[in-house]
Amino acid sequence: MTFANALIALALVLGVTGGLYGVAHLVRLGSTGVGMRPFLSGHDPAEHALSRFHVRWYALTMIFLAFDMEMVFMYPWALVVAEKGTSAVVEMFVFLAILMAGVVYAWREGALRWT
Amino acid sequence: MIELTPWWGALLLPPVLAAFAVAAAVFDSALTARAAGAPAPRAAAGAPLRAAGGLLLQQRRRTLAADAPLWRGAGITLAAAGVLASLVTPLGRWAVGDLSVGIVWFNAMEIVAWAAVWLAGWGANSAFGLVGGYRFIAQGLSYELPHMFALTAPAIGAGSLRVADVVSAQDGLWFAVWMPVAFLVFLATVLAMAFRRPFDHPVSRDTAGGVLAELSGVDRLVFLAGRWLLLVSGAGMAVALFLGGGAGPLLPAWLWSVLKTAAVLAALVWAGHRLPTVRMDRFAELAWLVLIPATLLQALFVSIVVI
Amino acid sequence: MTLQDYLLLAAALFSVGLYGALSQQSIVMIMMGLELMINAVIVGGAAFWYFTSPDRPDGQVVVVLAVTAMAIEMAMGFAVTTAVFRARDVDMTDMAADLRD
Amino acid sequence: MDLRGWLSRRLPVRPLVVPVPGGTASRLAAERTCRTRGWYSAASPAEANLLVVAGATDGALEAAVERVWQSMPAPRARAAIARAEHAEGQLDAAEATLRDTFRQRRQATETVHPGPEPEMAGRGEDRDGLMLDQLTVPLGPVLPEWPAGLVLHTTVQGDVIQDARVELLGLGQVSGGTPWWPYGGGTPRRGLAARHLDTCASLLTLAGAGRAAITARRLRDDVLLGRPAAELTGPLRRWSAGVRRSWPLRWLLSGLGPVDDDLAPPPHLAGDVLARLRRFATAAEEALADLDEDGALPGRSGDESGDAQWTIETLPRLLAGSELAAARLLVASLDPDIEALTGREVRP
Amino acid sequence: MWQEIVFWLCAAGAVGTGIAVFRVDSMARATFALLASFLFGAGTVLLVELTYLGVLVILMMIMEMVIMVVFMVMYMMNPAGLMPMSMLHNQRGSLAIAAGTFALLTAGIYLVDWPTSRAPRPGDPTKALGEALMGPKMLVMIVLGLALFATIVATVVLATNRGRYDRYGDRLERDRPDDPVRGGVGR
Repeated sequence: MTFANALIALALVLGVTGGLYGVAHLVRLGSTGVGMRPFLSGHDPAEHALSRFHVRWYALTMIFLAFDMEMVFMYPWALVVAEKGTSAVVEMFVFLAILMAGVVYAWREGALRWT
Repeated sequence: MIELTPWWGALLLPPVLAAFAVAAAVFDSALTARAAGAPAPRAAAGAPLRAAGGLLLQQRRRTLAADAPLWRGAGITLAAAGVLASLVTPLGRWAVGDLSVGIVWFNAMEIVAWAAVWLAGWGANSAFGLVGGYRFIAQGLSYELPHMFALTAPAIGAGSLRVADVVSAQDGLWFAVWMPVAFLVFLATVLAMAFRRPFDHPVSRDTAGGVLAELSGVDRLVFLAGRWLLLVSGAGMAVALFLGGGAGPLLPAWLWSVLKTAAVLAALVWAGHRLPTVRMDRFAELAWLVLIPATLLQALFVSIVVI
Repeated sequence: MTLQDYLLLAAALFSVGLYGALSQQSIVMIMMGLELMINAVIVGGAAFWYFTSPDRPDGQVVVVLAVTAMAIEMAMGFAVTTAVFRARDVDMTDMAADLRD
Repeated sequence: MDLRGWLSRRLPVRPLVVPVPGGTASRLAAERTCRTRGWYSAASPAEANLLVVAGATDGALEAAVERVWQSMPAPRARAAIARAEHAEGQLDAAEATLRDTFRQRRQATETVHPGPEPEMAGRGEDRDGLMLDQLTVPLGPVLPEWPAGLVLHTTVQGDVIQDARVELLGLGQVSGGTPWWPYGGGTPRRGLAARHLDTCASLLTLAGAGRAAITARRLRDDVLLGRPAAELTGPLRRWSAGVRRSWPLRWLLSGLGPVDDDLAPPPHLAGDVLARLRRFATAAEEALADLDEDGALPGRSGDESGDAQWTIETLPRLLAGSELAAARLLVASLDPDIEALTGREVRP
Repeated sequence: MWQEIVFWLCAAGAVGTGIAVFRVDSMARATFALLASFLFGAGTVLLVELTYLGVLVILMMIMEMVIMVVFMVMYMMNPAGLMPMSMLHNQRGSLAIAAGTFALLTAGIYLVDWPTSRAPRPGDPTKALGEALMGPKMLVMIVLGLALFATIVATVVLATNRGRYDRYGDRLERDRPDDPVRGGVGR
């Protein structure tokens, strides 16, 4: 039932968006401007912007990947914490403490800052 | 207590969200007009609808060597994610969808915004758009974990990931009362999720509108509508998880939900007007070293109360 | 929708991933091949849980393990690629074969 | 029912104001008119539908404005404001052309003449050891919240500026070689208060503090309109206290773009972006305190050519290695007045 | 009945986008084709009533693919596929090996008679997973926790260019780290 409702809502959103594109096509003043130059304060672009972008926080992505996997365990843990009692709480928070130790180590190494 | 609406309920979901989005946009432009001393703020009430009309009229643009399919898809994906995020949020007694893992579904739908905003920035083949798109991913990496722990706290409190159970578990006392840290962090991360001010660095003016630098016409309209819908869905989920959904003394349940969501939306938009734009090279450390331990302690406190 | 269909899908995904991992030169593309294989493991694990032992949680634990292993593999892969790129200034597996330092 | 006409009559106007050296008066007039009419300025040509050129343009500046005009989507209108008094009239005329759908449709079919074809980006060294692609990003004449006439040709890797080269455009246009600030704004103290408020307004807009920036612009316009000092001190003191005591601004701007002493900066440009913002806010307050006397001028001295010259020379050193966002805040906090340089021969 | 249709749709989609990952030359398109393949895979997992794991795969895979695209665009030769170039080697061999494994696996699938179980389905598989992780499968969680900690340390060691000795001086005596960009906490 939820699956059907989700599909109906999605179909309606795509329909409305299509409708907007249709109305825009109807009332358009001119055809889509093709080959426009990107905005660089009035200058012509010297290179394509689609290049190897030097991201400054790549260490943050790796720490995020590792820490995020902890969430995989936390969601089912949230269901059973009421029955399992203190042992589940202790286990999960030991698990979290280990990962937080990793994050503090990364902070000391300067990985949370932009290079 | 929350029962599933039949199929036509799903048809009502996008219009209700759109109504909330327009109301929030009107409130936002009224605030800006009052600050700028422009003509009567009442005239600003029509500004968002006039702006939408203007965007419909505006000519669309495609930059040179742009990745057009991915770029156009970004706006539509953002709008779809904005609507699907509140599939499981109950309005009063009705909910369009009822998943046993509603909270995880809401979390998954807002992550779609990461891909959509990056694509809008990357697809335009423009330096400012690229910088804006990457800023949003840095923002995502910083706000996501406090957000997840803030979502987990009510789940622990209710012992279930189903939003209906979380709402019914708040009969006695609303979760916002005994999970204040999780509530505040959740509201802040809802602003970050919808890249609204103060977390609007990806679309800020220092890079000529960042991700929005090359978007015009109906593509821009769909993208901005998606952004508003995401904010409305976040506010709706905040009401369901922390403010007891439809619970309230006199008025019918759905009216309580509407009032609470409107109040949360107004608070979020108002907070946006008060705070400067937060840059991520400063916020990342704050999020990882202050917000994550705070929400973890909140989760610890909640789990101790629960066992 | 039988166990064989699911395993067929898993096998197809696995072999596409294998093709990708073997035919690509850049480390990052090889990782994408690896991930397609882990996608196959996820679909296979879910199928085994549903069809052969729904009462025991082992199938689900396999899927959780696969998701976590994929994240760890990605994080380590990117760290190695960054280290190789910084040292060797290239990300091609052929040229990076002599990882001496 | 002509939907196109109905929509274009209700279209909100989004102006993109292009500041030009020698056109400060018309820029201020244009900004005031747009603000009072509730037209919020656009951040990029894709969002704009009204191009307002405040002052006379020539040579390279004209070419830049023309390229921005080409990349603006229809419906679009253009207004060149040579003198401040004509601002109201020309903006009304431009708005009329904007809402005239027949002319917009004919205009929209113009062909866009393409510029040179960009090629692939090249690689370059970087401070963190990864040799990746570098883009040349000119922070040029037509950019919101940017000093008039200044062009910075920067090589950017990721979002960090590797090196920057300064170029000045449109210097020939400054009428009679006398800068507008601070004497153009009535008495020198009133002009100086407006000058500080203008710098704070653009810096606060870039820092994202929307309300404080709009209030600064309203106060600047009131000061320039000649409203009595008694009326302005209350709101100005509240605004200035708000800016100085705002802890988010302190957390975000402290330690950004530091100017240390070996660069021998003029006294009021020393310190970091936060120090300069606070100094200008207090200077605006002091200049307003005794508005119509001629005592010592706080903050920037009357003659700004020294500041502008120093800024032009040290900008490349200051910007090398700073991020795009930090660089924009740094340039907005220094805010060199290019017009002041016309009195002296220019050595970028 | 509709489950059959949805299953075959998802299966065809997953394999189709999987092949597209190595056919398309723009890195962004390759990564989002891989994401589409994962989403179709998650669709099949949802069909098998494992709602938590299905939605979890959607959540985790979108995040990982966005991070993957960051690195794809950072290190690949021409990230947007504007310059046609081929990054393949010994295509023939790998195609043969892949086809061989596929044939082998399919034969195995159809020859082996898989055990089928009549055991009762648990009401809420997620709760079953939770109990398992807390009970008998606790070892899995703790071992993975340590593995994640090791990953954080290893990635920071491998990827960062300046360690704590560059920031705080050789004997860690400096109290203010000299970083190119200041962070939000501390100096």
